[in-house]
Amino acid sequence: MEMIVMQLALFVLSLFLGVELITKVPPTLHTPLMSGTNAISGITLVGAVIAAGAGDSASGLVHALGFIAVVMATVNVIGGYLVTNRMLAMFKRKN
Amino acid sequence: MEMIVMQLALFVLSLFLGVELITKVPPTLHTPLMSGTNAISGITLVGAVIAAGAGDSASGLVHALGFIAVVMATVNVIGGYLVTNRMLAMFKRKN
Amino acid sequence: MNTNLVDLVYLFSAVFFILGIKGLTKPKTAVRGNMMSAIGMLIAVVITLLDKSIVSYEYIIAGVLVGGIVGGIMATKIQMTSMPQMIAMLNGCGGGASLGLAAASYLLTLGSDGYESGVMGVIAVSFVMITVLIGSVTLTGSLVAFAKLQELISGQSIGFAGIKFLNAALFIAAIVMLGMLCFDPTNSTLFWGLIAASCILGITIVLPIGGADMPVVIALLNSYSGIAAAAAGFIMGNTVLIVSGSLVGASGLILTQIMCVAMNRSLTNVLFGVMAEGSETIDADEIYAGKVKSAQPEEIAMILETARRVVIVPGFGMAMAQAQHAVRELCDVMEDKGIEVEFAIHPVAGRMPGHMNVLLAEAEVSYDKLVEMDRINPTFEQTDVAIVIGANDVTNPMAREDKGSPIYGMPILNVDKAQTVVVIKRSLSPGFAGLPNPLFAQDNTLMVYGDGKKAVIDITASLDLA
Amino acid sequence: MNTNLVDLVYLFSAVFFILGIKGLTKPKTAVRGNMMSAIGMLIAVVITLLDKSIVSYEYIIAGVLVGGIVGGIMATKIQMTSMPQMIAMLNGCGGGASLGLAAASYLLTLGSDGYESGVMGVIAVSFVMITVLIGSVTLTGSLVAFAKLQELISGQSIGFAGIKFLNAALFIAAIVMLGMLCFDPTNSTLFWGLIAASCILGITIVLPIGGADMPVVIALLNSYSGIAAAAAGFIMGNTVLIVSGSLVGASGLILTQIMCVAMNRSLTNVLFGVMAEGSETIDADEIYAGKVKSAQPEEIAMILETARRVVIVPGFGMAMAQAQHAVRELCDVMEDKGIEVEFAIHPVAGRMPGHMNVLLAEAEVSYDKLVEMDRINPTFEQTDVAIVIGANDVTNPMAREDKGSPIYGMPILNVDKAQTVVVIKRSLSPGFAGLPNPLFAQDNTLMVYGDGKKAVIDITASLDLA
Ligand SMILES: NC(=O)c1ccc[n+]([C@@H]2O[C@H](COP(=O)([O-])OP(=O)(O)OC[C@H]3O[C@@H](n4cnc5c(N)ncnc54)[C@H](OP(=O)(O)O)[C@@H]3O)[C@@H](O)[C@H]2O)c1
Ligand SMILES: NC(=O)c1ccc[n+]([C@@H]2O[C@H](COP(=O)([O-])OP(=O)(O)OC[C@H]3O[C@@H](n4cnc5c(N)ncnc54)[C@H](OP(=O)(O)O)[C@@H]3O)[C@@H](O)[C@H]2O)c1
Repeated sequence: MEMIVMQLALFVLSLFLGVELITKVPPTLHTPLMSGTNAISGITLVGAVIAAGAGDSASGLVHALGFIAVVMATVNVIGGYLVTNRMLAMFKRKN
Repeated sequence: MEMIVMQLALFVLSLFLGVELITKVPPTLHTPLMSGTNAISGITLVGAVIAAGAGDSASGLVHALGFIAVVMATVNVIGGYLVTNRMLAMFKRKN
Repeated sequence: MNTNLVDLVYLFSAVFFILGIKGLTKPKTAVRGNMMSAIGMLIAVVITLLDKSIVSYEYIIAGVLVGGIVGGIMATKIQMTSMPQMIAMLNGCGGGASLGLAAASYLLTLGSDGYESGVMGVIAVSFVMITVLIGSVTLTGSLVAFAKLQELISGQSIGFAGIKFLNAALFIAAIVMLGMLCFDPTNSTLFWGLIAASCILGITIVLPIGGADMPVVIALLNSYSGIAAAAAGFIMGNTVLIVSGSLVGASGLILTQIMCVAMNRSLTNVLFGVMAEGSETIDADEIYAGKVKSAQPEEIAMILETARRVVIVPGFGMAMAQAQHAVRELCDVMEDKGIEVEFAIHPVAGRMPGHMNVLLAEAEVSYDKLVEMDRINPTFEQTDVAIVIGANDVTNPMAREDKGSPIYGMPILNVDKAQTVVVIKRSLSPGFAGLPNPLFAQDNTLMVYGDGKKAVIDITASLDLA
Repeated sequence: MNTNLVDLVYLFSAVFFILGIKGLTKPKTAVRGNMMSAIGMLIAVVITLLDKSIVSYEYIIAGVLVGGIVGGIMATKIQMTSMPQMIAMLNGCGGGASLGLAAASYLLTLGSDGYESGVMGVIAVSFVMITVLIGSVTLTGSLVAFAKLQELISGQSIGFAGIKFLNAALFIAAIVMLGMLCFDPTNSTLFWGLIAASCILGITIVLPIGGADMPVVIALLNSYSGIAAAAAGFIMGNTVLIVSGSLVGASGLILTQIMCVAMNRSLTNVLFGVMAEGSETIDADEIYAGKVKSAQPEEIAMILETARRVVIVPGFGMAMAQAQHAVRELCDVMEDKGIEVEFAIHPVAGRMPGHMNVLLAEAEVSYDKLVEMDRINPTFEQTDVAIVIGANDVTNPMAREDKGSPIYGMPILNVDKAQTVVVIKRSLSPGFAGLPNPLFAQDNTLMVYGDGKKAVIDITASLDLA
């Protein structure tokens, strides 16, 4: 229970920090920001990996769900970072 | 132990948040900012109160230290907020 | 491995995410920032793989391979003009992953010891169910948004009169099931019911929203996918999920708000698909009749010939026509002739925030030529020619002048103040807001009808010859 | 009371602190921000008092009464010009409180069960000792800073050649004792030794630093007092202490950095009391001889009479002379005569960041008349008269031109570009940096010798009569 209050504290602080950070991003970078934060939300990959690697005791359905979660999270992560990088590289090229 | 890692996480996040917030404060308000954050550091009052209220089992020295801590923290808190308020009220008055 | 060490490493990776987003606040540091955030991800994943709780690796490896290939191909093949779709798709994957992981964790816990009884159990289950709810809505909502943007289904509002009530009913049903599950986690029928209701809800919420409002929906769903990740973090007691999930949640919310402000509409207004009510119906014919003048590319080239300052105003049509490279060449030719050229960027031009910036950056237009609305507006009076390429609503003077207009109050680019206005579009048909644009009927406006790319290329060719 | 509830309330009060600091980012919301932060404090203290772990209230009530009265009187009686001292004093109290609380907690734990053995015990003790170390240095360091600023002791660098070695030795001794205590927490001799060494260290670190560098020291100690509070939070497992302590820690660090940048000096350079080396010794007589012109207040009034734009440049001397109200009246009289008046605010004018702003705000000068260095510098060429009141280093053109000068590279106000420069100070003696100022010997400069307040009043009177 104590842990949950601490986690709540982390959650609240991160929200504040997020707001402060994001409001500083200039409009020029809003599209890469969207895809970049999107890639970050692929952090669920960490959870998905744990679910998919749960071992033989788990039912087939758990494995299937874990597998799907890993696939989707990986698409999110790899696709998100690569496409953001592609966009940002264009911004850099000329300047 | 797990708690300490969580506390460390809170510490780190708050540092980041502090940096983001403070860099937004305009030079005009730097003096009140100094006294205002100073007042916040008087939050040790919370700890001081616990130490000073430790009950009869504690030695006289503990009570004395607790008392001194309460006095100093209260000076810090009351003095800090009042003087900041005095300064800020001056900024407001004309505008 | 020692769980404290793992937690410390997670903290480390959260710091990388924070530094990454910090990097995104400046074009110069943005690439490095994205890299740092990717490193943070790598660290988090590697330490998780090394953690003792993972027993079998085959599903993980297979999943990462499949996902990596799909994601990699999508990211390298996608056209810059299709970025909104891409983000919708990625977003759906994020939501789906949260859903999958929550469901797997639920089944795992049921399969082993089950949930604790008492407060802790209720809290644990409720986080799982919240993740399921948000994850499902994000998944299906994003897929519908994708389909609309990719024009797999009509971009128009799809639905029927009572769809709001259906949505309300679905939402209430989902909440009730969620509540019941908290006290009876073993009832897996309820669980599948919750997933089904939430998935349908995602679809029926997004279907009635018009295609052009999709970016707002996507930003909002982006925020949801972050919140879902944070909720999953509460399930697993994982700090990095909580921290980075809430960062993403905040990001999505702020982008949503920025868009709404720039369109002068409220979020509810966007979500329920209503435009502000106009007090009068506006008749396009009355505005345009006999007053619209059109011109050929050659004539425009002649006008540009003598101009000293030109402002280019790109809009959604430039993206549709993929005209960004052509525009850049026009800009080069004008600059060769000593003309001062700037681009006026409206915050919601196109179909997502920063859309025009990305396209023009792709065409290698330097970003100091891209000027924000507030800074460029005062300069239109000293501008000889404003070239509007596929922009419409963001230049509509009704937003400034006509109190009865549905877009009244939306900040616009004051293109009409320029000496001459050249508007390149295919017809007189309206833009996203569905309104006629009095700009087209102004004395100093010349319409060039045609596909954006072709028209620009023609103008460039004539100017180059001159 | 339920500890989870207490923790939740602490989180709530941390949010108030965050919103409070957020409020301080705009003059309009600053008062409210300060209020919110005070409310956060109140909430935290009240919930702590209600918490079950408090048994006896007499010491608390006595302490709060004494502290409240002392703090209240100090805050209401202090002159605005003495703000640096006040902050030094408050800061010392913050450090002292952390020290007292850490010591009390140490004795309490020893008196009951003692510290756990193993890693957890070492970590717990080390937080106590870190708090003791930082708290002591903050306490005594701030008191010395206070004494210097209040001129109870000389503002000059006090010390002897080997003081750096003494400091190094003290620091090493403190760290060694700290380390030994972690493994043998019961050795209370070591504990008192640590306190003694740290207290002396605070004194001997600050004594050699010049009085004008005190603001940097105070900002740094402010940061320390925050870190001490955060460390105390780790001792007690208290989230609100950790969060708000680290916010304060960040704030102090950033202010320190801002000052160092504005003075073009590094932090080590400030702390070890060295100015940048000048490559040549500068002879004041050579610069001033026969070139300095002085004038009477009446003559200045005549010049002002015909001016259209005047910029007032306040510095440390205005604070010393308490001339802010007089300056404001001069400004009013000039404005009545149709003269445009602005104030040029250098980031390190005076003796603390924002010092001039506070003084002028006290005299009710509207803050949109206070213009920052970067914005006002380009306007000096269109300025008829620049009136420099008790400022010196921040106007010294050597910083811009003379590569050999110790202050070369420090950004300055380009007062010398104004049509006429009027400098009000008591003599030709140098400012904080100890350097002659070629500005005083310029053709277009007139010196008005005298106390700042009196000189300004005289000028105002003559101008008013004219
Ligand atoms: N950017 C965002 O984040 C965002 C988010 C939500 C909503 N919106 C909304 O989207 C709208 C954006 O305004 P906007 O001015 O950029 O676009 P718009 O008002 O939607 O107008 C785009 C114009 O481009 C023309 N066009 C389409 N294809 C073309 C082609 N191939 N060649 C040449 N022209 C073409 C169309 O006219 P023809 O058919 O005659 O060619 C249309 O009038 C605003 O109403 C805004 O509120 C934007
Ligand atoms: N603001 C900060 O945060 C901060 C922090 C650290 C260091 N500093 C340093 O402090 C200095 C600030 O520059 P500054 O230009 O404001 O001040 P300054 O260079 O220290 O000069 C102040 C001048 O005021 C004159 N003065 C003193 N008392 C006076 C009175 N009663 N009436 C009239 N004049 C009086 C003095 O000359 P007379 O004796 O001839 O009258 C002196 O030359 C810089 O060197 C800066 O680096 C500032």
